[in-house]
Amino acid sequence: MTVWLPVLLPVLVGVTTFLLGETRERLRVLVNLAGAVLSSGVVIALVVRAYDGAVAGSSVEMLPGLALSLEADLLGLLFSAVATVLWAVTLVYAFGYMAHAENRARFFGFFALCIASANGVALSADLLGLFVFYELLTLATYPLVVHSGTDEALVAGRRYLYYALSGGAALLLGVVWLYAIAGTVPFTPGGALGAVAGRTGELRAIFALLAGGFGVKAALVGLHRWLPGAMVAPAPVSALLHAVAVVKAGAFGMVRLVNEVYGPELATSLGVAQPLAAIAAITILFGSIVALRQDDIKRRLAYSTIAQLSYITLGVALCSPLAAVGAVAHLAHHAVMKITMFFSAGSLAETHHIKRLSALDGVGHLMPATMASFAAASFGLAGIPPFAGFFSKWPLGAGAAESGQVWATLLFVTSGALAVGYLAPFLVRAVRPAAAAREPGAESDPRMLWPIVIVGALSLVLGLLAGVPGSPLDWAARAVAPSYAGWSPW
Amino acid sequence: MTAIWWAISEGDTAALAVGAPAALAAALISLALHPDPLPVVRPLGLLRFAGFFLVHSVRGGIDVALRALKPSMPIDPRIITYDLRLPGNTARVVFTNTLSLLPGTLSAKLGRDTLEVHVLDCAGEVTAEIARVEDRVADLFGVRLAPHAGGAC
Amino acid sequence: MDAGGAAVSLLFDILLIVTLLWIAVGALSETKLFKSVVMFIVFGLFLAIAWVRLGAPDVALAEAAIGAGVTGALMLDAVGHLRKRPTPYPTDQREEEADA
Amino acid sequence: MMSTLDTLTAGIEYALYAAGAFFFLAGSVGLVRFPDVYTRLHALTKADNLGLGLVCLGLAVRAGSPVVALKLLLIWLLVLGAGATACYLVAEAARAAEVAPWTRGERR
Amino acid sequence: MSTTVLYPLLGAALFALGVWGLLARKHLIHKVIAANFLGSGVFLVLIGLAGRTAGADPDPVPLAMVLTGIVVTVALTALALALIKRYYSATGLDTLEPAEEAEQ
Amino acid sequence: MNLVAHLPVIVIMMPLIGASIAFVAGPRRAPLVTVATAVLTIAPVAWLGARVLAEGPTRYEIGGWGGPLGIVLVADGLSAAFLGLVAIVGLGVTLYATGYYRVATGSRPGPGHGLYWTLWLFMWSSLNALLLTGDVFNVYVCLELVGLSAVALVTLAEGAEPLRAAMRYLFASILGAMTYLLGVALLYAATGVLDMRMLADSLGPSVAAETGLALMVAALLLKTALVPMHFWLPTAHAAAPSPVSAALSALVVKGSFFVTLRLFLDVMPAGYLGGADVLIGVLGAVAIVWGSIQALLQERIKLLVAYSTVAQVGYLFLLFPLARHGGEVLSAALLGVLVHALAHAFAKSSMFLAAGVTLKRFGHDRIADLPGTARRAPVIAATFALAGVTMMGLPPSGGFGAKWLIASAALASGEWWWAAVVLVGGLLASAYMFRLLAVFMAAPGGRPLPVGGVRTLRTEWVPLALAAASFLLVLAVPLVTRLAEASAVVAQAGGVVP
Amino acid sequence: MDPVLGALAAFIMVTAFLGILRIERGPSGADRMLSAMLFGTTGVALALVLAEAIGSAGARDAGLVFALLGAVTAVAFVKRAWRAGE
Repeated sequence: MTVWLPVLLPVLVGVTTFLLGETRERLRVLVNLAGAVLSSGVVIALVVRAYDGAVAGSSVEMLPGLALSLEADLLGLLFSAVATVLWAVTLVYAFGYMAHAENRARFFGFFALCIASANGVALSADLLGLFVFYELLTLATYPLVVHSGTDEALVAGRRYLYYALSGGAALLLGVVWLYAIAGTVPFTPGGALGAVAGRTGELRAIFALLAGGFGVKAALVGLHRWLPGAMVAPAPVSALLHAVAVVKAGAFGMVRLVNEVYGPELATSLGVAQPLAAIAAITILFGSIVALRQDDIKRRLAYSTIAQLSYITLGVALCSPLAAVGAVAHLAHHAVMKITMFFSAGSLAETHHIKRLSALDGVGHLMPATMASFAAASFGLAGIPPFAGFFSKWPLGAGAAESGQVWATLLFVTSGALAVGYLAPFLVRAVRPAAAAREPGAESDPRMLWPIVIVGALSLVLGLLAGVPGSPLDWAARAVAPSYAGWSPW
Repeated sequence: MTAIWWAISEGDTAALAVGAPAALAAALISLALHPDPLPVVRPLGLLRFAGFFLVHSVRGGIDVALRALKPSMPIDPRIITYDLRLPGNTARVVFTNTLSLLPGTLSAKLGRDTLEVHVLDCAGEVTAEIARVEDRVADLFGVRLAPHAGGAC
Repeated sequence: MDAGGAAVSLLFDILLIVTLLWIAVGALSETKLFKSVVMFIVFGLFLAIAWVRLGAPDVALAEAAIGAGVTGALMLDAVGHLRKRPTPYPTDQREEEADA
Repeated sequence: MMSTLDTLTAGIEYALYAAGAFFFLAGSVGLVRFPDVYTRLHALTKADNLGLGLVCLGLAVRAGSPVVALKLLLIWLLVLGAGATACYLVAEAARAAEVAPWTRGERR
Repeated sequence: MSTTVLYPLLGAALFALGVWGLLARKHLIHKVIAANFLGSGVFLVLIGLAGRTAGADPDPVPLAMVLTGIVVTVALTALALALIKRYYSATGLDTLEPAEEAEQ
Repeated sequence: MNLVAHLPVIVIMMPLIGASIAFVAGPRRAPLVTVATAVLTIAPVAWLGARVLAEGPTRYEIGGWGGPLGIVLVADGLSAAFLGLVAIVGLGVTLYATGYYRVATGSRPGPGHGLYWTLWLFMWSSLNALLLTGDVFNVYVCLELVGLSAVALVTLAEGAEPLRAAMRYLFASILGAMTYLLGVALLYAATGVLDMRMLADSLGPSVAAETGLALMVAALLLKTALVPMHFWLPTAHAAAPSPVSAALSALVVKGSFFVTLRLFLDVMPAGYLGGADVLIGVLGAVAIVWGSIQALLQERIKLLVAYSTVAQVGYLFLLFPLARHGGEVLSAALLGVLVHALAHAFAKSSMFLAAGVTLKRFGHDRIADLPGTARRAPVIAATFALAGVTMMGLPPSGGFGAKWLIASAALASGEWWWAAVVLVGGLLASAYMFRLLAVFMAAPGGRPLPVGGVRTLRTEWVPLALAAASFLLVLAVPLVTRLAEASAVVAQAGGVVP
Repeated sequence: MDPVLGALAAFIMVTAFLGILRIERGPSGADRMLSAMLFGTTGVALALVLAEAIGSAGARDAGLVFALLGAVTAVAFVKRAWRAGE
């Protein structure tokens, strides 16, 4: 039953928050923090057990012959841990950021429900469960996207829904279809479709449906259009949900799909992995190039997200073990780095009303700690050692080369250069002397500052400790290895 | 009333078992609801009235049938006002209805003490005819009326 | 049943059926409301005859009493009502939810 | 086998039918030909009721059962009563509505 | 003989007439009349098809059905007429449609 | 006296007796009587359901007659499921109505308020009878009684529009009932029986019988408002007072669908009325799309919800083309449709009831003028959100369970297009539901919302509870499965588990 | 069916049929009502004749009701529907 706790605890927190109402501020903070810490503790405990090889699982019958099953395997726990731990950090930031906002009960309630859904996505033992929580995630996110209630937010929310629900429908059709021909499909490293591998036509169609469904949240090019608009949400939402939970749910789904439903082998032999890789490659280039031209800070970061997410998709679609390890590690690394950036962007906007790159001049002097953290994250994202990003990009590139797909290696290098291109201006402008005198506001509220510093530091620390057992890289290697029979990272 | 029910059910004794109490009850209820004492109908008067009525209704039918079928359609209708001599509502209603069934006359409006009568052909001694009918109805209820003054149409 | 009887009953049936149909069509195609209603009542009476003809006197009874009688009376009442000048509600056509 | 008596009853019966039919026809013709409501009411109440009476009589002869005959008589009386009442009501309503009676010399 | 064929046919014709009247005639009273024809048509089919002629062993089932049907029809007619009266009082209309056009 | 033998009669009589008492009790005490009746009715319904589960389908011959003229009641899993639905939603609606029609001393009593209780309980009784009756003629009588009381209930709302809607409803109802009866006439002429079980045994190839059944089915489709015979529904359901709308949309429509189900699955032999099942399925698909698009275009909440009924009813009819395949496809589809009927009933009633509160509190239900509702009336917004999730068929709601089952039955049968229809329907439902929810979430924009009416526990939390029930219906699926297994048809099909 | 009775019934029906002309011509509501009343009387006759022809005693009861019907509709007409100058 422990495996349900990462889902149920946040649900409990969410419902309690709704019921407490708008005015019980202290109790709300207490409940949310306690919930986040407790959930993190549970996840960590599960991780420890999983490292020992004990995989906790549990299932509840939902429809006749159809159960909702959870399983705490390493891959799932990686995503779950990222989401849960960062939830705790983000909560602190959000208490500062939302201090004067309206409808806080609603905000924090849905926030917790989002985490619950993300954990459900992470820990689902089969496609059905994944789908169920994937849809719940959509529902729980919507109120956060439209939180401000402005026309802009409503438009963005509508677009988000159109994309997410259409993706969900494709996913549902794919899942039902797959279940109709193959029965329940539990995630099995290396693939679970051996018995029906002969039905190539149907399997290809199903793959297209499923990849399309996940591709919406993973923001593959063409399906990405909801993401930049959704940045109108409050900064903590953008940070946690669009850098961590929501988009990662899509990318995570891709990993599960390729590695543990079809299996790299079948995906390659069916000829479905290659087109996916191509689309991901195009997305990387597209996102990076468009990001170069954005002046709005959050939009620039959003396009950066589009590009970086496709690293993960491309990584698994290459069907090379090393690349897959890089992809899974990037899931965690990118989360840490991107959340730092969004937090910083939020602080800039909230404390100094800076929303555009062009208005950033000299801000480094005002907010040195914030901008230093931002810098750490930027280095990581650009793939500069020893920051965390390097340790996902390296295996990605190496894996691509190893499997003879050198074009992908070149692509990673190119996109690294492009990342430098769209991130460097932040740092350059930050250290420039200010064009106009700024009020001496300095750093933001400590509740916002400290989380930034912590996640910024993590961008470096995770890189430095990449070789240690338990680091995301090590973790990813252990999670991916079973999918590639006969391959070992050691 | 029970006898009527017997006829209606065509001699079915089973129906009588239902009908008799019902008829009795209906009679009692109608008595209870009726505030005026019912005028007593005299059996002999009834017999005489029936004979008179039958003969005249046949005459009435023939009369109107001929008028309707003759190509010239000999009618000369008029509405006349007749002064009632009969006392009592029941008697008056019986009179009014009887009059409608008899040759050439049709009750149109029962006033306080007058009756508007539509006559089909104003030619003959219509008022006297009406008065004769009124006498017959009076006889039915055992009432004696002052002779009618008579009068033309 | 002899031939003459059959012929006569066929004649009667056809006569009745044609009459019924004619009245029914008349009642529906008539633009004058009152005419329609009278035709409807007449239709009910003829239909009762048809029931008698079909050997269903109980139905005839019901048809005459309520099919033509009660319904006819109700319709006459409605037609009378529809001649009166209407007294419309206030223009507000919302449902009653607006609490007093 | 038809006895003379039967023939006689049948003859009477048919004669009564014929007479009844005649009066029904006359009533209907009157209803169509007569010029106004009041005169038409005359046709309706008198001719048709007589026609019905004759038909009832014919049927009573045919049935030969006193109970049925009594019932037919009752029905006829009921029709008479109802007819007369209805007739009066219509006439009164026509008066109240000031429907002018047709008089000789007027064209329809 | 003729009863089992002719009267069901009459019933069918009346039913068709009723459907037409219910859908095509605008005036509400006409619709009510049409609805009654609809019922009459059905009842004729019921009794007619049961083939109940004089002397035959009476089948009580269609009779019971028709009697029930007549009562129900009268109830519906009464309700419809009551509604029509209320509707007319409220709007001065005796049809459904023109008001709709005005509304839009 | 053996109480058990009379259970179905008790189920029917309980609301009827309640109706009489409510009529006599007068508007002041009628609400209490109605609540008591609603609570008391649950017991025999549950008992009946338990007996069906324990002993399978049971026939009750009232007065021990049987035969063509006696009244035969049949209780099987299917009827028990629908009876339970009527009882639970009925209780919710009743509780809500007591808040909605508060008997405010001194204030003007609501129009028709006194009659509401009687008519509602009468309709309830008729519905129960419809769900239990075992012969096709009594179905007609019950349909008429339900229709009669439903129309009368619609007219309890004030103003001309409800009257117009009620008349349209009434004429459609008459047309349907008469067409149905014509079908019964032909069927009886062809077979000489009315009892459903005897019909199932005696149906052979016969033009008259097929025509009769076709007419009956067509009439039932009209009553269930299957496109294009839905024209009467939206106005009637939208114009009625909200407790009435809820009962109509959630329960009454299901009644005629239930009979359709009976005819197709229990009475007709397989392959009877060839092609009709596919045609009905196609109409169902059209209904889903057309009704959803109409819902998307509506300006008022109640109309939106009403058109949503037109769409959701379409799902029910996807069963028939799938049922042809028999076996597991039939079992899955039947279970799916059953779950859908239940989920939709809960969700739809909650939405209509919540719409009623919206009207009471804000004085109107124009969607465009309700921004900020999520803040001013979070319970209402939450109700629409939860019910909306069921409408959309998103997991883990009851609607999801239904759509999953229907879609997997479709895919298992090889006719994937029905599954596609289910998905498109879900998307369209999301579109119209989120159009509403988005407005609720919007900032009030400085326009103060008029706040009137009184918030009561009953008027706000009962709809929420019903919505939550629809959301959590998956939990009841095992019970529904067992009930479906205890219905006559599935016994033939061989188990319900897919 | 006895031919004589059948013919009689048919003849009565024809006369009743004539009455429809009055519905057509009007001119007033009262005139049209007269047709309905005509059918009341002829209806009784028809019912009684048919009762004899078919041998169904129950049909005579129907005749009884016809008799009342004319009065009922007339009352309804006069009390509810009558308006001058139609």
